[in-house]
Amino acid sequence: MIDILYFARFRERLGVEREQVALSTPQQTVAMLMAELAERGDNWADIFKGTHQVLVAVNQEIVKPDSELNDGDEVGFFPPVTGG
Amino acid sequence: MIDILYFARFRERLGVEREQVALSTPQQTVAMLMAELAERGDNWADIFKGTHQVLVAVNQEIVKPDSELNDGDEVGFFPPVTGG
Amino acid sequence: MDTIRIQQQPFDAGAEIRQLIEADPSMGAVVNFVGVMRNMNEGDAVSEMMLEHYPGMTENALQKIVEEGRERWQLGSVTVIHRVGKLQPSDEIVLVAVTAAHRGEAFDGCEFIIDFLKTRAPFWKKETTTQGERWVEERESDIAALKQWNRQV
Amino acid sequence: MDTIRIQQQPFDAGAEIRQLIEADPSMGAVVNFVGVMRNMNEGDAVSEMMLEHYPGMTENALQKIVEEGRERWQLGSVTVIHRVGKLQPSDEIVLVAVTAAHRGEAFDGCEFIIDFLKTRAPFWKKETTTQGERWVEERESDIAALKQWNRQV
Repeated sequence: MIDILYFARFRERLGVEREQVALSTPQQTVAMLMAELAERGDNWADIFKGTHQVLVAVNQEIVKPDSELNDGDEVGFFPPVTGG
Repeated sequence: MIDILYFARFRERLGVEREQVALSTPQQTVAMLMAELAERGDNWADIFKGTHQVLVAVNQEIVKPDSELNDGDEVGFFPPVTGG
Repeated sequence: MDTIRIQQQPFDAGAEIRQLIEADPSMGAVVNFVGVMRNMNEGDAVSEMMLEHYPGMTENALQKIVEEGRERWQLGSVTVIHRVGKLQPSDEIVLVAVTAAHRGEAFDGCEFIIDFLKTRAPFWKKETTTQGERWVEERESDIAALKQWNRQV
Repeated sequence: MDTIRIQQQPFDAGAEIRQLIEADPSMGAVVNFVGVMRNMNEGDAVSEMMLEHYPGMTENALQKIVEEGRERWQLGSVTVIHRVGKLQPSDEIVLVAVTAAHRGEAFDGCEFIIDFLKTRAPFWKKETTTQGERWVEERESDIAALKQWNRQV
Protein backbone atom coordinates (compact mmCIF):
# COMPACT_ATOMS: atom_id res chain seq x y z
CA MET A 1 0.00 0.00 0.00
CA ILE A 2 1.03 3.60 -0.56
CA ASP A 3 -0.32 6.82 0.93
CA ILE A 4 -1.40 9.47 -1.57
CA LEU A 5 -1.84 13.12 -0.54
CA TYR A 6 -3.44 15.82 -2.69
CA PHE A 7 -2.86 19.52 -2.10
CA ALA A 8 -4.34 22.91 -2.92
CA ARG A 9 -6.41 23.09 -6.12
CA PHE A 10 -5.93 19.35 -6.76
CA ARG A 11 -7.36 18.46 -3.34
CA GLU A 12 -10.31 20.78 -3.93
CA ARG A 13 -10.98 19.60 -7.47
CA LEU A 14 -10.76 15.88 -6.64
CA GLY A 15 -12.49 16.15 -3.28
CA VAL A 16 -9.86 13.90 -1.72
CA GLU A 17 -7.18 14.93 0.75
CA ARG A 18 -5.56 11.59 1.41
CA GLU A 19 -6.09 7.93 0.46
CA GLN A 20 -4.36 4.56 0.56
CA VAL A 21 -4.00 2.52 -2.60
CA ALA A 22 -2.27 -0.74 -3.43
CA LEU A 23 0.55 -0.76 -5.96
CA SER A 24 -0.81 -2.43 -9.09
CA THR A 25 2.51 -3.91 -10.24
CA PRO A 26 5.79 -4.51 -8.38
CA GLN A 27 7.78 -1.94 -10.38
CA GLN A 28 5.21 0.77 -10.69
CA THR A 29 6.52 4.24 -11.50
CA VAL A 30 5.04 7.62 -10.63
CA ALA A 31 4.02 8.04 -14.29
CA MET A 32 2.19 4.69 -14.21
CA LEU A 33 0.36 5.69 -11.03
CA MET A 34 -0.67 8.98 -12.63
CA ALA A 35 -2.00 7.17 -15.71
CA GLU A 36 -4.10 4.93 -13.44
CA LEU A 37 -5.47 7.92 -11.51
CA ALA A 38 -6.38 9.64 -14.80
CA GLU A 39 -8.82 6.76 -15.51
CA ARG A 40 -11.00 7.61 -12.52
CA GLY A 41 -13.06 10.28 -14.26
CA ASP A 42 -13.05 13.71 -15.87
CA ASN A 43 -11.59 15.70 -13.00
CA TRP A 44 -8.86 13.09 -12.60
CA ALA A 45 -8.08 12.96 -16.30
CA ASP A 46 -7.95 16.74 -16.42
CA ILE A 47 -5.32 16.88 -13.71
CA PHE A 48 -3.31 13.75 -14.43
CA LYS A 49 -3.20 13.81 -18.21
CA GLY A 50 -4.27 17.37 -18.89
CA THR A 51 -2.29 20.57 -19.20
CA HIS A 52 -1.84 21.10 -15.48
CA GLN A 53 1.71 21.13 -14.21
CA VAL A 54 1.77 18.35 -11.59
CA LEU A 55 4.58 18.22 -9.05
CA VAL A 56 5.17 14.90 -7.31
CA ALA A 57 6.94 14.23 -4.05
CA VAL A 58 7.77 10.72 -2.87
CA ASN A 59 8.48 10.56 0.83
CA GLN A 60 8.51 14.36 0.82
CA GLU A 61 11.19 14.74 -1.85
CA ILE A 62 10.35 16.06 -5.33
CA VAL A 63 10.84 13.25 -7.89
CA LYS A 64 10.59 12.73 -11.64
CA PRO A 65 7.79 10.70 -13.28
CA ASP A 66 10.07 7.72 -13.95
CA SER A 67 10.80 7.20 -10.23
CA GLU A 68 9.79 3.79 -8.96
CA LEU A 69 7.41 3.44 -6.07
CA ASN A 70 7.79 1.11 -3.11
CA ASP A 71 5.32 -0.28 -0.62
CA GLY A 72 4.85 2.17 2.25
CA ASP A 73 5.78 5.25 0.21
CA GLU A 74 4.04 8.58 0.78
CA VAL A 75 3.20 10.23 -2.55
CA GLY A 76 2.17 13.88 -2.70
CA PHE A 77 0.62 15.52 -5.78
CA PHE A 78 0.48 19.31 -5.99
CA PRO A 79 0.52 22.31 -8.32
CA PRO A 80 3.44 24.77 -8.52
CA VAL A 81 4.07 26.34 -5.14
CA THR A 82 3.10 29.93 -4.31
CA GLY A 83 4.36 30.64 -0.80
CA GLY A 84 6.44 33.49 0.55
CA MET B 1 35.13 85.21 7.56
CA ILE B 2 34.61 81.49 7.13
CA ASP B 3 33.77 78.82 9.70
CA ILE B 4 36.13 75.85 9.82
CA LEU B 5 35.11 72.56 11.47
CA TYR B 6 37.45 69.65 12.20
CA PHE B 7 36.21 66.12 12.78
CA ALA B 8 37.34 62.80 14.24
CA ARG B 9 41.09 62.22 14.30
CA PHE B 10 41.78 65.67 12.84
CA ARG B 11 39.86 67.40 15.63
CA GLU B 12 41.70 65.33 18.23
CA ARG B 13 45.13 65.83 16.69
CA LEU B 14 44.75 69.58 16.20
CA GLY B 15 42.92 70.21 19.46
CA VAL B 16 40.41 72.42 17.63
CA GLU B 17 36.78 71.64 16.91
CA ARG B 18 35.72 74.85 15.25
CA GLU B 19 37.21 78.27 14.44
CA GLN B 20 36.56 81.38 12.38
CA VAL B 21 39.21 82.67 10.01
CA ALA B 22 39.31 85.48 7.49
CA LEU B 23 39.85 84.67 3.83
CA SER B 24 43.37 85.82 2.98
CA THR B 25 42.66 86.65 -0.67
CA PRO B 26 39.38 87.24 -2.53
CA GLN B 27 39.65 84.12 -4.70
CA GLN B 28 41.02 81.70 -2.19
CA THR B 29 40.55 78.03 -3.01
CA VAL B 30 40.28 75.10 -0.63
CA ALA B 31 43.80 74.03 -1.63
CA MET B 32 45.15 77.51 -0.74
CA LEU B 33 43.41 77.39 2.64
CA MET B 34 44.91 73.97 3.32
CA ALA B 35 48.39 75.26 2.44
CA GLU B 36 47.95 78.11 4.92
CA LEU B 37 46.76 75.76 7.66
CA ALA B 38 49.77 73.50 7.02
CA GLU B 39 52.04 76.40 8.10
CA ARG B 40 50.70 76.43 11.65
CA GLY B 41 52.99 73.69 12.97
CA ASP B 42 53.92 70.04 12.81
CA ASN B 43 50.49 68.55 13.51
CA TRP B 44 48.95 70.88 10.95
CA ALA B 45 51.59 70.15 8.34
CA ASP B 46 51.20 66.44 8.93
CA ILE B 47 47.48 66.56 8.20
CA PHE B 48 47.31 69.24 5.52
CA LYS B 49 50.35 68.39 3.46
CA GLY B 50 51.13 64.90 4.70
CA THR B 51 49.94 61.51 3.55
CA HIS B 52 46.54 61.72 5.24
CA GLN B 53 43.54 61.58 2.99
CA VAL B 54 41.65 64.80 3.74
CA LEU B 55 38.02 65.16 2.72
CA VAL B 56 36.63 68.67 2.48
CA ALA B 57 33.03 69.80 2.59
CA VAL B 58 31.98 73.36 1.81
CA ASN B 59 28.54 74.22 3.13
CA GLN B 60 28.11 70.52 3.86
CA GLU B 61 28.81 69.30 0.33
CA ILE B 62 32.00 67.40 -0.54
CA VAL B 63 34.16 69.54 -2.85
CA LYS B 64 37.46 69.30 -4.73
CA PRO B 65 40.58 71.25 -3.67
CA ASP B 66 40.25 73.76 -6.52
CA SER B 67 36.84 74.95 -5.28
CA GLU B 68 36.74 78.64 -4.46
CA LEU B 69 35.65 79.85 -1.03
CA ASN B 70 33.27 82.68 -0.28
CA ASP B 71 32.73 84.77 2.78
CA GLY B 72 30.35 83.05 5.18
CA ASP B 73 31.17 79.52 3.96
CA GLU B 74 31.28 76.60 6.38
CA VAL B 75 34.31 74.41 5.66
CA GLY B 76 34.58 70.92 7.18
CA PHE B 77 37.79 68.87 7.17
CA PHE B 78 37.62 65.17 7.93
CA PRO B 79 39.19 61.77 7.28
CA PRO B 80 37.44 59.02 5.27
CA VAL B 81 34.13 58.12 6.83
CA THR B 82 33.59 54.91 8.79
CA GLY B 83 29.92 54.79 9.77
CA GLY B 84 27.33 52.11 9.33
CA MET C 1 21.83 28.23 14.49
CA ASP C 2 18.87 27.58 12.17
CA THR C 3 15.32 28.26 13.25
CA ILE C 4 12.57 27.08 10.92
CA ARG C 5 8.98 27.53 11.99
CA ILE C 6 5.61 27.12 10.31
CA GLN C 7 2.92 28.76 12.41
CA GLN C 8 -0.53 30.30 12.35
CA GLN C 9 0.19 33.15 14.77
CA PRO C 10 1.98 36.39 13.84
CA PHE C 11 5.71 36.84 14.48
CA ASP C 12 7.68 39.77 15.90
CA ALA C 13 10.46 40.63 13.44
CA GLY C 14 12.23 42.86 15.97
CA ALA C 15 12.39 40.09 18.57
CA GLU C 16 13.71 37.62 16.00
CA ILE C 17 16.42 40.07 14.90
CA ARG C 18 17.43 40.79 18.50
CA GLN C 19 17.69 37.06 19.22
CA LEU C 20 19.99 36.54 16.23
CA ILE C 21 22.20 39.44 17.30
CA GLU C 22 22.52 38.11 20.82
CA ALA C 23 23.31 34.61 19.57
CA ASP C 24 26.78 35.62 18.34
CA PRO C 25 28.50 38.96 19.07
CA SER C 26 30.96 38.47 16.21
CA MET C 27 28.23 38.98 13.61
CA GLY C 28 28.11 42.55 12.31
CA ALA C 29 25.20 42.33 9.89
CA VAL C 30 21.59 41.20 9.99
CA VAL C 31 19.55 41.22 6.81
CA ASN C 32 15.90 40.56 7.15
CA PHE C 33 13.15 40.05 4.59
CA VAL C 34 9.49 40.32 5.53
CA GLY C 35 6.90 39.33 2.95
CA VAL C 36 3.60 41.09 3.48
CA MET C 37 0.14 40.30 2.21
CA ARG C 38 -0.79 42.96 -0.35
CA ASN C 39 -4.29 44.38 -0.69
CA MET C 40 -4.11 43.96 -4.49
CA ASN C 41 -3.07 41.10 -6.78
CA GLU C 42 -3.35 40.89 -10.57
CA GLY C 43 -5.37 44.08 -10.50
CA ASP C 44 -8.03 42.88 -8.06
CA ALA C 45 -8.59 43.94 -4.47
CA VAL C 46 -7.80 41.05 -2.12
CA SER C 47 -9.63 40.88 1.21
CA GLU C 48 -8.38 37.56 2.60
CA MET C 49 -5.91 34.79 1.95
CA MET C 50 -5.69 31.15 3.04
CA LEU C 51 -2.23 29.60 3.15
CA GLU C 52 -1.87 25.83 2.93
CA HIS C 53 1.30 23.75 3.25
CA TYR C 54 2.59 20.16 3.20
CA PRO C 55 3.46 19.48 6.85
CA GLY C 56 6.82 17.79 7.21
CA MET C 57 7.90 18.28 3.63
CA THR C 58 7.79 22.06 4.01
CA GLU C 59 10.15 22.07 6.97
CA ASN C 60 12.53 19.68 5.17
CA ALA C 61 12.51 21.78 2.01
CA LEU C 62 13.26 24.95 3.97
CA GLN C 63 16.05 23.21 5.88
CA LYS C 64 17.64 22.14 2.60
CA ILE C 65 17.41 25.63 1.13
CA VAL C 66 19.12 27.07 4.22
CA GLU C 67 21.87 24.44 4.00
CA GLU C 68 22.42 25.28 0.35
CA GLY C 69 22.80 28.93 1.35
CA ARG C 70 25.35 27.95 3.97
CA GLU C 71 27.39 26.12 1.34
CA ARG C 72 27.60 29.28 -0.75
CA TRP C 73 28.21 31.93 1.92
CA GLN C 74 29.65 32.19 5.40
CA LEU C 75 26.41 32.71 7.32
CA GLY C 76 25.90 33.00 11.06
CA SER C 77 22.35 32.27 12.16
CA VAL C 78 19.31 31.89 9.94
CA THR C 79 15.67 32.20 10.95
CA VAL C 80 12.82 31.33 8.59
CA ILE C 81 9.24 31.73 9.80
CA HIS C 82 6.28 31.17 7.49
CA ARG C 83 2.68 31.63 8.48
CA VAL C 84 -0.19 29.39 7.36
CA GLY C 85 -3.96 29.66 7.74
CA LYS C 86 -6.10 32.74 7.27
CA LEU C 87 -4.42 36.11 6.63
CA GLN C 88 -5.60 39.67 6.00
CA PRO C 89 -3.94 42.47 3.99
CA SER C 90 -0.86 43.96 5.70
CA ASP C 91 -0.35 40.73 7.66
CA GLU C 92 3.22 39.49 7.62
CA ILE C 93 3.46 36.18 5.75
CA VAL C 94 7.11 35.21 5.93
CA LEU C 95 10.31 36.29 7.63
CA VAL C 96 13.83 35.35 6.54
CA ALA C 97 16.58 36.73 8.76
CA VAL C 98 20.27 36.04 8.23
CA THR C 99 23.34 37.16 10.16
CA ALA C 100 26.91 37.26 8.88
CA ALA C 101 30.16 38.89 9.93
CA HIS C 102 29.85 41.28 6.97
CA ARG C 103 26.83 42.57 5.14
CA GLY C 104 27.42 41.31 1.59
CA GLU C 105 27.03 37.69 2.63
CA ALA C 106 23.99 38.45 4.76
CA PHE C 107 22.25 40.18 1.81
CA ASP C 108 23.06 37.38 -0.62
CA GLY C 109 22.13 34.62 1.82
CA CYS C 110 18.80 36.22 2.67
CA GLU C 111 17.78 36.89 -0.94
CA PHE C 112 18.85 33.38 -1.99
CA ILE C 113 16.71 31.78 0.71
CA ILE C 114 13.56 33.75 -0.09
CA ASP C 115 14.02 33.23 -3.85
CA PHE C 116 14.23 29.46 -3.38
CA LEU C 117 11.46 29.38 -0.78
CA LYS C 118 9.15 31.01 -3.35
CA THR C 119 9.59 28.23 -5.90
CA ARG C 120 10.66 25.18 -3.88
CA ALA C 121 8.85 25.14 -0.55
CA PRO C 122 5.38 23.53 -0.68
CA PHE C 123 3.04 26.38 0.22
CA TRP C 124 -0.07 27.39 -1.68
CA LYS C 125 -2.11 30.58 -1.46
CA LYS C 126 -5.80 30.93 -2.10
CA GLU C 127 -7.07 34.48 -2.13
CA THR C 128 -10.51 36.00 -1.75
CA THR C 129 -10.96 38.88 -4.17
CA THR C 130 -13.83 40.98 -5.43
CA GLN C 131 -13.95 38.36 -8.25
CA GLY C 132 -14.41 35.49 -5.77
CA GLU C 133 -11.95 32.90 -4.45
CA ARG C 134 -8.98 31.78 -6.54
CA TRP C 135 -5.72 29.92 -6.16
CA VAL C 136 -2.72 32.16 -6.74
CA GLU C 137 -0.73 31.30 -9.87
CA GLU C 138 3.04 30.93 -9.78
CA ARG C 139 4.88 34.04 -10.91
CA GLU C 140 7.20 34.14 -13.90
CA SER C 141 9.31 36.67 -12.01
CA ASP C 142 9.88 34.16 -9.20
CA ILE C 143 11.16 31.57 -11.65
CA ALA C 144 13.38 34.21 -13.27
CA ALA C 145 14.76 35.21 -9.86
CA LEU C 146 16.33 31.76 -9.47
CA LYS C 147 18.45 32.16 -12.55
CA GLN C 148 20.75 34.77 -11.07
CA TRP C 149 21.97 32.26 -8.47
CA ASN C 150 23.34 29.83 -11.01
CA ARG C 151 25.68 32.47 -12.32
CA GLN C 152 27.10 33.41 -8.94
CA VAL C 153 29.77 31.84 -6.68
CA MET D 1 7.88 58.38 2.86
CA ASP D 2 11.50 58.84 3.96
CA THR D 3 12.49 58.80 7.59
CA ILE D 4 16.07 59.76 8.41
CA ARG D 5 17.13 59.94 12.03
CA ILE D 6 20.42 60.36 13.84
CA GLN D 7 20.00 59.50 17.49
CA GLN D 8 21.79 58.36 20.65
CA GLN D 9 19.07 56.03 21.89
CA PRO D 10 18.49 52.49 20.60
CA PHE D 11 15.85 51.76 17.96
CA ASP D 12 13.27 49.00 17.66
CA ALA D 13 13.64 47.35 14.26
CA GLY D 14 10.34 45.50 14.60
CA ALA D 15 8.41 48.71 15.26
CA GLU D 16 10.07 50.43 12.31
CA ILE D 17 9.21 47.53 10.01
CA ARG D 18 5.61 47.47 11.23
CA GLN D 19 5.28 51.20 10.61
CA LEU D 20 6.52 50.84 7.03
CA ILE D 21 4.09 48.00 6.37
CA GLU D 22 1.15 49.98 7.68
CA ALA D 23 2.14 53.04 5.66
CA ASP D 24 1.11 51.40 2.37
CA PRO D 25 -0.83 48.12 2.01
CA SER D 26 0.23 47.74 -1.63
CA MET D 27 3.84 47.02 -0.64
CA GLY D 28 4.58 43.29 -0.48
CA ALA D 29 8.22 43.32 0.58
CA VAL D 30 10.26 44.85 3.37
CA VAL D 31 14.02 44.40 3.38
CA ASN D 32 15.83 45.54 6.44
CA PHE D 33 19.52 45.79 7.24
CA VAL D 34 20.75 46.13 10.82
CA GLY D 35 24.43 46.85 11.41
CA VAL D 36 25.62 45.60 14.76
CA MET D 37 28.69 46.50 16.80
CA ARG D 38 31.00 43.48 16.74
CA ASN D 39 33.07 42.41 19.75
CA MET D 40 36.15 42.02 17.52
CA ASN D 41 37.79 44.21 14.87
CA GLU D 42 41.08 43.68 13.06
CA GLY D 43 41.79 40.78 15.40
CA ASP D 44 41.40 42.75 18.66
CA ALA D 45 38.62 42.52 21.22
CA VAL D 46 36.57 45.73 21.22
CA SER D 47 34.85 46.80 24.44
CA GLU D 48 33.39 50.15 23.47
CA MET D 49 32.84 52.45 20.51
CA MET D 50 32.24 56.19 20.16
CA LEU D 51 30.41 57.34 17.06
CA GLU D 52 30.81 60.92 15.88
CA HIS D 53 29.03 62.67 13.00
CA TYR D 54 28.76 66.01 11.19
CA PRO D 55 25.34 67.32 12.23
CA GLY D 56 23.38 68.69 9.30
CA MET D 57 25.67 67.35 6.63
CA THR D 58 24.99 63.76 7.68
CA GLU D 59 21.24 64.11 7.30
CA ASN D 60 21.67 65.79 3.90
CA ALA D 61 24.06 63.11 2.69
CA LEU D 62 21.66 60.35 3.74
CA GLN D 63 18.73 62.12 2.10
CA LYS D 64 20.68 62.31 -1.15
CA ILE D 65 21.61 58.62 -1.03
CA VAL D 66 17.96 57.70 -0.52
CA GLU D 67 16.93 59.90 -3.44
CA GLU D 68 19.54 58.27 -5.65
CA GLY D 69 18.09 54.89 -4.68
CA ARG D 70 14.62 56.09 -5.61
CA GLU D 71 15.87 57.10 -9.04
CA ARG D 72 17.12 53.58 -9.68
CA TRP D 73 14.28 51.50 -8.24
CA GLN D 74 10.58 51.77 -7.54
CA LEU D 75 10.73 52.02 -3.75
CA GLY D 76 7.89 52.55 -1.30
CA SER D 77 9.04 53.90 2.06
CA VAL D 78 12.61 54.16 3.32
CA THR D 79 13.76 54.45 6.91
CA VAL D 80 17.38 55.12 7.85
CA ILE D 81 18.33 55.38 11.52
CA HIS D 82 21.94 55.77 12.63
CA ARG D 83 23.06 55.92 16.22
CA VAL D 84 25.82 58.18 17.53
CA GLY D 85 27.57 58.40 20.89
CA LYS D 86 28.82 55.56 23.04
CA LEU D 87 28.02 51.96 22.01
CA GLN D 88 28.81 48.51 23.39
CA PRO D 89 29.23 45.20 21.53
CA SER D 90 25.95 43.76 20.20
CA ASP D 91 24.39 47.25 20.16
CA GLU D 92 22.60 48.05 16.93
CA ILE D 93 24.37 50.86 15.06
CA VAL D 94 22.30 51.42 11.96
CA LEU D 95 19.01 50.38 10.42
CA VAL D 96 18.07 50.68 6.75
CA ALA D 97 14.55 49.49 5.95
CA VAL D 98 13.03 49.64 2.48
CA THR D 99 9.61 48.61 1.19
CA ALA D 100 8.67 47.84 -2.40
CA ALA D 101 5.81 46.14 -4.20
CA HIS D 102 8.15 43.24 -5.03
CA ARG D 103 11.21 41.93 -3.25
CA GLY D 104 13.96 42.38 -5.85
CA GLU D 105 13.72 46.16 -5.71
CA ALA D 106 13.56 46.18 -1.92
CA PHE D 107 16.76 44.08 -1.70
CA ASP D 108 18.63 46.23 -4.22
CA GLY D 109 17.45 49.52 -2.72
CA CYS D 110 18.39 48.49 0.80
CA GLU D 111 21.87 47.23 -0.12
CA PHE D 112 22.53 50.29 -2.28
CA ILE D 113 21.67 52.65 0.58
CA ILE D 114 23.85 50.91 3.16
CA ASP D 115 26.77 50.60 0.70
CA PHE D 116 26.69 54.32 0.00
CA LEU D 117 26.08 55.25 3.64
CA LYS D 118 29.30 53.39 4.53
CA THR D 119 31.47 55.52 2.24
CA ARG D 120 29.56 58.79 1.80
CA ALA D 121 27.84 59.70 5.05
CA PRO D 122 30.04 61.61 7.52
CA PHE D 123 30.26 59.30 10.52
CA TRP D 124 33.46 58.24 12.27
CA LYS D 125 34.05 55.43 14.72
CA LYS D 126 36.58 55.35 17.52
CA GLU D 127 36.91 52.04 19.27
CA THR D 128 38.34 51.01 22.61
CA THR D 129 40.25 47.75 22.29
CA THR D 130 42.65 45.75 24.44
CA GLN D 131 45.33 47.75 22.53
CA GLY D 132 43.85 51.11 23.61
CA GLU D 133 41.71 53.61 21.74
CA ARG D 134 41.91 53.97 17.97
CA TRP D 135 39.99 55.48 15.09
CA VAL D 136 38.55 52.85 12.78
CA GLU D 137 40.13 52.85 9.32
CA GLU D 138 38.03 52.81 6.18
CA ARG D 139 37.58 49.34 4.69
CA GLU D 140 38.74 48.38 1.23
CA SER D 141 35.72 46.08 1.00
CA ASP D 142 33.38 49.04 1.49
CA ILE D 143 34.98 50.89 -1.39
CA ALA D 144 34.79 47.75 -3.53
CA ALA D 145 31.10 47.34 -2.67
CA LEU D 146 30.30 50.60 -4.47
CA LYS D 147 31.62 49.32 -7.75
CA GLN D 148 28.82 46.84 -8.32
CA TRP D 149 26.29 49.69 -8.47
CA ASN D 150 27.90 51.35 -11.47
CA ARG D 151 27.40 48.23 -13.51
CA GLN D 152 23.72 47.86 -12.72
CA VAL D 153 20.56 49.57 -14.02
